Formats: sequence, C-alpha cells, structure tokens
Amino acid sequence: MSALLSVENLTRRFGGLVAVNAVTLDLRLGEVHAVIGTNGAGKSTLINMLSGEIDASSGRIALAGEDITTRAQSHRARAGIGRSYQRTTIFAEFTARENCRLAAQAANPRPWAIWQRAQDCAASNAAAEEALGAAGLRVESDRVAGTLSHGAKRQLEVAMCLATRPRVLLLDEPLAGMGAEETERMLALLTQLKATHAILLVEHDMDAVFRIADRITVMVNGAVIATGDPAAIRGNPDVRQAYLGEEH
Amino acid sequence: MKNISATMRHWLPLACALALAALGPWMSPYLADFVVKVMILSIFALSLELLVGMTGLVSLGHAAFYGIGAYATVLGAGRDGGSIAWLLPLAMGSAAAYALVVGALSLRTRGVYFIMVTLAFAQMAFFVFHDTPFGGGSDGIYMYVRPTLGAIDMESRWVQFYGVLGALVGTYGLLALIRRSRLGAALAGIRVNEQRMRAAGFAVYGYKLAAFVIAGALAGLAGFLVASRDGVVNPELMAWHNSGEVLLMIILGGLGHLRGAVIGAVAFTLLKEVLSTHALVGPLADQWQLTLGLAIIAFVALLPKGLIGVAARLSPAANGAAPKLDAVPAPNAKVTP
Amino acid sequence: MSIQNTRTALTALALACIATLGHAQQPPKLKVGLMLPFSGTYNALGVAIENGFKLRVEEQGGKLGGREIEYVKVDDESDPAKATDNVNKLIKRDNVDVIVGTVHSGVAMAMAKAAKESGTVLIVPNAGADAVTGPMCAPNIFRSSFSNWQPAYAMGEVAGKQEKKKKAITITWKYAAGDESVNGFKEGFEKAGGQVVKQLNVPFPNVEFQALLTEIAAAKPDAVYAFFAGGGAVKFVKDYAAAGLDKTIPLYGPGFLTDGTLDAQGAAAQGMLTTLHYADGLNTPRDTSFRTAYAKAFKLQPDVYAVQGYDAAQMLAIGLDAVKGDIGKKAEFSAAIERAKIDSPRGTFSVGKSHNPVQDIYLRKVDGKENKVVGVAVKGLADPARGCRM
Amino acid sequence: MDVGTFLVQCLNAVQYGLLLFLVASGLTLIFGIMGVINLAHGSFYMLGAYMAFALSPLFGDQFLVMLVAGVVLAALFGYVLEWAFFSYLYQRDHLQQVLMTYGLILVFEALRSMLVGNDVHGVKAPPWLEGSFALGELMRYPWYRLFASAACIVLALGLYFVVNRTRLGMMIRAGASNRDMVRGLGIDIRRLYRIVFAAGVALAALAGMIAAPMSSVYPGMGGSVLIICFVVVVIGGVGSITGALVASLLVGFVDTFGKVFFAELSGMGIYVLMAAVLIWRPEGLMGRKT
Repeated sequence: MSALLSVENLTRRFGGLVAVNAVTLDLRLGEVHAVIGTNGAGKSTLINMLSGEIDASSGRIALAGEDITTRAQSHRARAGIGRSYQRTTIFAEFTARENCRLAAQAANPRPWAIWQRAQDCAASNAAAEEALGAAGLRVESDRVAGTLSHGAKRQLEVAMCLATRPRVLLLDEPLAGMGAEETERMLALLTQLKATHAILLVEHDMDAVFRIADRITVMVNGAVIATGDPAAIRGNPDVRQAYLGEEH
Repeated sequence: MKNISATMRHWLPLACALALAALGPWMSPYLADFVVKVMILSIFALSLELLVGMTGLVSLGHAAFYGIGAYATVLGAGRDGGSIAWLLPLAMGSAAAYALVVGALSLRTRGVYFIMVTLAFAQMAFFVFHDTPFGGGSDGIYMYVRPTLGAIDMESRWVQFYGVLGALVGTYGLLALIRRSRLGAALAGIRVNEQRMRAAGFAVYGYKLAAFVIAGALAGLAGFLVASRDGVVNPELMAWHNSGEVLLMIILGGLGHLRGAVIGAVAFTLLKEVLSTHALVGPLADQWQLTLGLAIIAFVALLPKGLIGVAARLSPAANGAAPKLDAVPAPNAKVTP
Repeated sequence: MSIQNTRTALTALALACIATLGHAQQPPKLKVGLMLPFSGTYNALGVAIENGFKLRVEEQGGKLGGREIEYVKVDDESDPAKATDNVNKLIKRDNVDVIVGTVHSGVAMAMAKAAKESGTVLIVPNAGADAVTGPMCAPNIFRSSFSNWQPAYAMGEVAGKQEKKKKAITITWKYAAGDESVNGFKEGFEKAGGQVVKQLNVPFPNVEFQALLTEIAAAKPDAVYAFFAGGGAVKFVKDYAAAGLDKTIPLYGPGFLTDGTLDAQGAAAQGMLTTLHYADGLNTPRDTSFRTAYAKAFKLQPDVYAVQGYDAAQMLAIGLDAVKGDIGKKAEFSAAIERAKIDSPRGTFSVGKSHNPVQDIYLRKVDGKENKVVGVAVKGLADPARGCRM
Repeated sequence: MDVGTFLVQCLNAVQYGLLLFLVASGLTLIFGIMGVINLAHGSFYMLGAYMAFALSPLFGDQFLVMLVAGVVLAALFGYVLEWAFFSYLYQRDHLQQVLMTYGLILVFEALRSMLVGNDVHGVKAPPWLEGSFALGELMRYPWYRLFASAACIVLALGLYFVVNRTRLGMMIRAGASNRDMVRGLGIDIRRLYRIVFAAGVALAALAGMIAAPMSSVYPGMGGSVLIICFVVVVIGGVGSITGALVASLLVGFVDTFGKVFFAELSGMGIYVLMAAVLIWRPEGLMGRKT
C-alpha cells in the first residue's frame, strides 16, 4: 500500500541546534505509526512541522503525492491533516458540541454569510455529531467543555480533530494523564479509527504503544535510529541501548 | 424564567432604540445634541468591540479610522457639499482601506507588539493630517455644506438625530448578526485559542484581517457622522488618547457584550461630565484629570468585567443561562511574544 | 410674637417686595460664556484672558450696556476634538448671549462654525487662525487679537526694508499656525525684495532642532524667521544661540517667540527682534493705567493675552451700548463695533470688514526680561481676509 | 550637503538616538521581563526632566552629583511604585495593563500640574559645560551636547556590560527570554522584578535629566517620547537591549535625515521604517521568532 503522508529528509534547525535531523518516514492508511523517544528527541517538533505550525529548514512532505512542504497550516488542515495537542487545547467555555461544530466549520467556512446562524450549518453539525459519536462523547455533548473530566477532555481533543474529517491524524500524547479505564477507551477508539485514517502517534506510554502500533519509529537527538514493527524494535540493540535500556 | 430573560435580552436594545426615537422630539436641543454625541461614540465603541471583545485583538490605534472617516467626508464634500450616497461609502471605504494596510502589517505581530504597532500606525495617520496641508494641517478643515440625500439634509437637527440613531441600530444589528454567524463563531474561536483554529483549518490571518477591516469601516461610519454633525474636523480626532478612551468605554461597559459598548460609551461620557462639573464635585472639578485617572485605575482594578459584570453579579438569574459562544469572559489577550 | 417683631417682619417683607420689584425692572443678566483653556499647557493664557475681560467689566461697574454680567465657564482643554461639544454646552445648554474664546486655533475654528450656525456672538481673544476671519467670517464673529498673518507680514517687511536682508530661511513647527505665519513672512519679505530660500519644518510638538540648525549653518542665509511658541520657543532660541548662529545670522519671529518665555530663554534671547501688536515699554497713559489696574487687581503683570481679553470686553461693551443691552439686534450690534475706534492699551485700533483688528504692529527688541518697543513695524495693518465673503 | 555638514548631522543622529535608547531600554526590559505594557513610561522621562528643573538650583555646578541624586530618587520612586501599583498588573491581561497605566498617565500629569504648574521651564546647563566650540566656519557645537552624547555612550556601554556580563544581567536575560525558567531557577522573582522596574524608571529619569538642559521641561513631554520608544521597541524586538540600541540609532538617523531631506513628511519617517521592519521581520530586528 502506498503512503498517504510521506516525509523525506525533514530537518529543522533552531540557530545552531538541530532539533529534527533528516527524518524520513511514511504514514499509511490502516496503520498506527508510533514515534517514540526521550524528551527533547524532536517528536513534537516533527509533529509541528507535519501540521505546518513551524516551517521545515529542509526536506519534503507529501500528502497523497502532493508536495505540501511550504503550505500553510490551515491549508494542510483542510487538505486532510488533523492534529491533537499534547496540552489540551479545547475551547473551555463552549459546549463539547460547539467545540466540534466550530472545528467542522473550517471545512464549510462561508464567513461572508452573516445572515446565517453558525448553529444552522447542517454540514458542520453532521460532522460534529459524527465526531462526538465516534469519540464516545454523545451523552456529554451539551456540557461546557471546561467542566468535563480529564479523560473526556482528551477525547474531545481527538473528537475536534475528527470533526474536520481528516485523512491523516497526528496525535501528540493523547494518553497523557489518563487513568487505566480512560486509556482503554482511547486505545479502542484509535483501533477503530485506523481503518479509515493514517495515524501518527507520539506517546510515552510504552505498553500502549507496543499494543497498538503497527510500526514504530525511534528518535534520538532529532534523528531516527530505527523503524520497524513492534517486535523488531523490541529486539533492536541500538534501541535497547539508546532508549529502552535506559528506561527498563 | 430563563426564556423570558433571554427574550428580553434579545429585544431590549431595540426597545431602547424605539424609546429614544419616541423621546427625541421632547428633548431640549442640548440634550438631543448630547444624545447624538453619545450615539456616535457608541458606534465607535461598537466597532472596537468587534476587535477587542469578539476577536481578542487589543488595538490602541482605533481612533485613526474614526478620524480618516471624518476627514474623507469633509474632503469629499469640498466647498459645495456632496451626497450621502457617495460620501458615506467614501468615508467607510477610506477607513477600511487604511485598516486593510494597517491590519495586514500589524496582524503579523501579536500581543503587546500588536498594541504598540496599532498605536504607532494611528500616530502616523495623525501626522499625515497634522503635517500636510491637504487636510488643513493641525487646525483642521471646515465642511461648508453638510451632506444631503434628496430631502434628507444633515444640516437639520432631526435628520442628525434620527440618522445617527438609525446608524447605531444598523451597526448594532450588523454586529449582532456577525456574532451569531459562522464568521462570529470563527472570531470567537480565534479569541479563545488561535492555534487550535489554525490546526482545524481556519485561515486565521484572513479572519482577523476581515474583522480589522470591518471594524475600521464601522469606525469610519462614526467618523462620517461626527464630521456631518460638527461640520469641522481636525487631527485631534485621531489622537492616541481617543484610542485609549474608546478602549476604556468598552471595558467600562463590559467586554464581550455588544450592549457593553453602548453602556460604556454612555457611562464614560457621564463620568467625565460628572467629574468636571463644579456643582457636583466642587473644587475637585478643576482636577478632573486626576480624579478621572484614579477612577480609571480603580475601575479596571476592581471591576474588570465592567458594569455588565456588576449587574450579572447582582442578579443571579442572568448567570443561570448556559454559557454560549456569545457570552464570554474577557479575552485571553495575554500572549507571550 | 411681639408687635415690635411683627412690625420688623412686615418692613422686611415690604423691602423684599420692593427689592424684587426693582429687580424685575432690571434687564436680565447677560450671560457670557468663557470658553478658555483652564487646564493644560495654555492654562496661564486662559487665566490672563479671563482676568483682562473681567477687569474691563469691573471698570464699567460690573455692567455692559446696562446689563449685569453672568459668567459661565467651560474648560476647552485645548482639545479641538471636544470643541464642538464644549461650545454647544454654552450655546444649547446654558443659552449664553456671548461666547468669548479661545487660545487654540483648532478649537476656535470649531467654535466659529458653531457660532456661525447658531448666530451667537463670538469674540475670539487670541487664536490667530486665518480662517476664522477668512472663509468662516460672519457678522456675529469678532476677533480682539490678531491673525497669524499680521505680525508675520510685518516682520517680513522689517527684515526686507529696514534690515536689508536678502536671503532668509524659515523654520516652524509643522502645523497650521506655523504655516500661516511663515506664509505671512514670506509675503512681506518678498514684497520688500527679499527671498525665502528654504522652508524648514519640525513635526509638532517635537523639539529636536539640532539637525535643522546644522542645515541653517550650512546654507548661510542672511536671516532666519522662526515660528514657535511656549516650550518650543524656549528651546529653539536657546539651541540657536548654543549653536553660535545668533552671532552671525539674526533670528526673527513673531512676538510669541519671546513672549512669556524670556525667563527661560535668558541670555540666548537678548537683542532679538520680534513683531507683535503689543509690547513692553509703550508708556502711553492708556497702557500705564491698564497695567497699574491689572497689577493691582490680580497681583500679576499683564501680558498680551490680558490685553486681548480686556479688549474683547471693550468690543462687547461698544456693541451692547449701541443696542442698549439688547444683543438680539445683531445688525446694529455689529455695525457699532465696525464703526468704533477701540481705545486699547496696545493703542487705538478698529476692526476691518472681516472683523479682525486693523492695528499697528510693533517692532520689539528683547532687553533683559522685556520685549521693549523700538518702533512701529507697520501702521494700521489689516488682514487680507482671504476667502471672506461678507 | 558637504562632508562636514554630513558628519555633524551624523553626530546629531547618534546623540538623539542614544537618548532614546536610555528611555527605550527600560521600556523593553519591563516588557520582556515582567510582560507588562507600561504606557506611563514616558512619564518617568518627564519626571527626570522636572527633577533636573527642581534640583539644579540646589546643586549648582555639581551637575554630576545631581544626576546621581536624581537617579537614586527615581530608582526609589520606581521601587515603591512597583510595590504599590505595578506588582498588581502582572496577573492582569494586556488590555487591563494598557488602561490602568493610561489612568496613571492622567494622574502623573495632574500631579505635575498641581506641583509645578503648566509653564515651560528652561534648565541651565552646569557652568563648566556652558558655551560651545567651533565646528566648521559658521557652526558651533554646544559642549553640553557633546557631554550628553558621551554620557549616553558611557551609559549604553555600562548597561550592555551589566546585562551581558553580570549575574544580575544573566537573570535579566533569562527572564526576558523565558519567564518560567527564571522561576524554576529559584531566583526571587519578585525582587528581580522590583529591581528591574526601578532600574527602568531610573534610566528613563536619567534620560530626562540629561535631556532637560537641551529640551527644556514642559507639560506632556512624556507622551511623544513614549510613542517613539514604542516604535524603537517594535523595531528592536521586545526584551532585547542590543535590539533597542540598534533601533534607537536607526530611528535617530531616519528622524534626523528625514527632517533634512523630506521636511514635509518628516513626522512619518520612523513609522515607515517600522512598517518596513514589520514586513521583513515581524518579531523585530533582534527579537526571537515565536
């Protein structure tokens, strides 16, 4: 199967520091591709470059064959790259439904149609309901987002991402701070989503990563030291030394 | 109960406008004049509310667009006057055009930078009109004949009164529409979390620029009205303390509410009147700058949510309603550069 | 209650009735609106004008044209943006009969517009904006001071004819009064055979002059004409001297360059020539008696602003006397002032067709802390009143 | 323009720029470290000028002693003001900071009017700096201006040294680039804030004192300086001392030569410069990219 999102030699320098060094990887439909590494390994910078938040210093990003390296973040989002944030970035003062509807509105903007109520946009509402349903938030959809439990907020974060109907999901530590039960629910959601999405997962919870990932890329100091299926990574001596060895 | 108060909130502004229209003929010339002045300031404040309250952009240079609208009106009218039909679009268009330039540049920055850059660009507009002879220089320039449209002549006190009232209702209505529309929802999202909006696929810069230009055009409308009322304009209209005062109005009324801008314009004008009236505050009136300064500090320190915030605290019923897109606390303007 | 007391009470009541009756026969008080800067930079000027005006009214026994005067004061803050609202307070709220004001030209422009539209009599006791007695001139608008053009034109003539200068540079704050003044100088100077070779501007109220002084030094003109006031005047004159230019290139200006600023300017201003419609050391009986009375009443030395306020009251008195206090008779009121010779401390003057003073402009020389008169620069100078259709 | 005139104009530009730098450096540090936008900063410049007016008769020709005394007074004033007022602003959003410091300007102006009145006052240069020296055949250059330039250069170097070479400077730089980090380092942040604020006030006041004999003192003198300093900070980049220095000099040159070559539009020159910088580097010449 061909890659939906492919990354070649992506590099980012901050002054003299090379945060991401010539990373090459690809994301495929039906696959969860996990990126692991210690703090400061460049994982977040990588996600930020893929989503367009920061520019790449060099290298190339292609979405379904189209070069999007220099495209603006909003353009990439509309082209099908959705992302969630490590720190929850929901709109705390709106309801869960409103959060999703607003995210979905990006695909149906029509800002000049000021005579229409935002809430009356059928396409956005449908996308929002679908995303809420998929994320298991339907019963809580009328609650103000700021009052949701931590786990529900993380689910909402993903739901907002889904509401934009992306093809590629870039998830930055979706399991951070979750309890066991909430983790299970999120992993079930990801398993269900991977059928229709190409997923990049950055996560610190190693048990979860090795359970759910189809492929794993290991980064150290901004560079990729290994890529492969979970079993291969587990057995890779470099990885054991550089990363797992230190932790276990 | 909730429904009644919600309905009331909906129709109260219109009822106020109708009451004002009905009371017009009974007002003394001075009172009518005062009301016109406050209504023009309300339009000006509403236009800034779109930026600060609805989009979270703290502009300290909004008076530039007000002044440009006023100057465009007077310069367009020339010696022989002109028609409202093209002077009004000219005023709003000129203000919007400058807003487009200033917005395009200043929106490249954020937070404290944005505040300083908008202030500096307003000062630049001030200097253009202050230093060059085409706008009459520092003393300003006269409009010898006020704008007309058929039988409607801004020379008439009543046309001024009802014209300005109509413009206020129109501005309020337009902003109310924007608020509930997709544009308004997107602006609210940008105010709360710009990063998330961008990640969702919104062209945030374009939205902010649109808000900036609309706000500029509406400030230009207020400028058109003030020029038509006074018949004379001068660069002081763009002075930076005017930008500061209109910002004060919207926070005094209550940020995040359209009616806050109107309440703030009324309250601020009255506050200044009271503090400088000998009959009310005695010899302190001579030191109105001091008392006004202290009042501003105390007010912002103690009541950051404005008069509406006070009202809300006093009546718990108003708090019962579920927070919606349009019932919002102060914007998260604190952005680390 | 004793009979004694009752009688006293009745007497008091009767007296009170008579008093009221008497009062009712008196014409109502004439409301004079003083719209002047009572705060900010021009505060002192506003106070001087008010003092001068009140001094004249007191000299007349507190009455003008047989009517007692009631004052309504409004602080104009020297802010033209608020001028229309402020003047409307006087016109529409307080229904004043006469407005006196103000110092700032931009504010005066807005006042003239409002006065012209409402027909209220306006006497401008300082602001020199040419437009007030130019395009905005009206039968009910008068000025007791000057137009920006007047002293500047006179200085131009002096520089060209008397001082025989050929090449001059002008420098001013980039604002309306400065432009008008510089244009007046240019007109007078070029008529007298000189030539303005360069016009320099400084953004208002910037006071960083060094770059332009360097330009002046490099251009080596025969004379420099400068228009600044207040802080700018102090600084410019001092900088000019500090740059050593005062030794080689004489500095001229309208009187405002050295009026009220000599304390701060000190030695730098000594010997400078300026022109104005008033001066120290006139030593006419009229001026001396005015100065004595003013100093006695306010414990202050009068200045040109006090004279302008004083003359505003004189002009009002002349008009009111002619109509016996009935200010509603606009045509007669105006005609009386137009005919009058106003006996001012500055010397007698009349008003021209546009209601701007036709007056002698003095040439003055700075001597110590005084602007001593050295002669009359132009006698009976009238403003050209360009644009006035009256 | 001949070479001599050109050089003199350059001297004028540098001197004006350095004076701006003294005011703007305090402003940019307060922005950078405390995150407070302070509209009242121009008032500290005014405070300095009026101090020079009030103190110079007392100190006579002891001008340098007066400067030191003024700096101490201004720093004390800043220290107290931080404690009494500005420390309450840190938790507020920018909008509220703008309005509260705007209110403060009104208060300062009113107090100035009550205490000193609204007249314009000249301030005498000390006797040992009076007079001028010949510069070219016609032009003379005042000694005091040369002194002011030298003083500004010394101060600028001193400030540069303190910020880049001392422990306090290290904390200041760390604070300007990352506020949370300084908290993490266990530095007494409140004391640091108070010191930086007092230093900012002292610098602005010192600029006012040095400028007073050249500019005289007058009401509202703080306002115009404030806006020019905003432009300097925007051009230089918030929190960067080096940026403020470069931007001040740029503004000095643009303003000086703008007056000479484009008299009619000279007021706009620095804003055009700012617009150009915004197009090229919106974060300022020395600002960090966000």
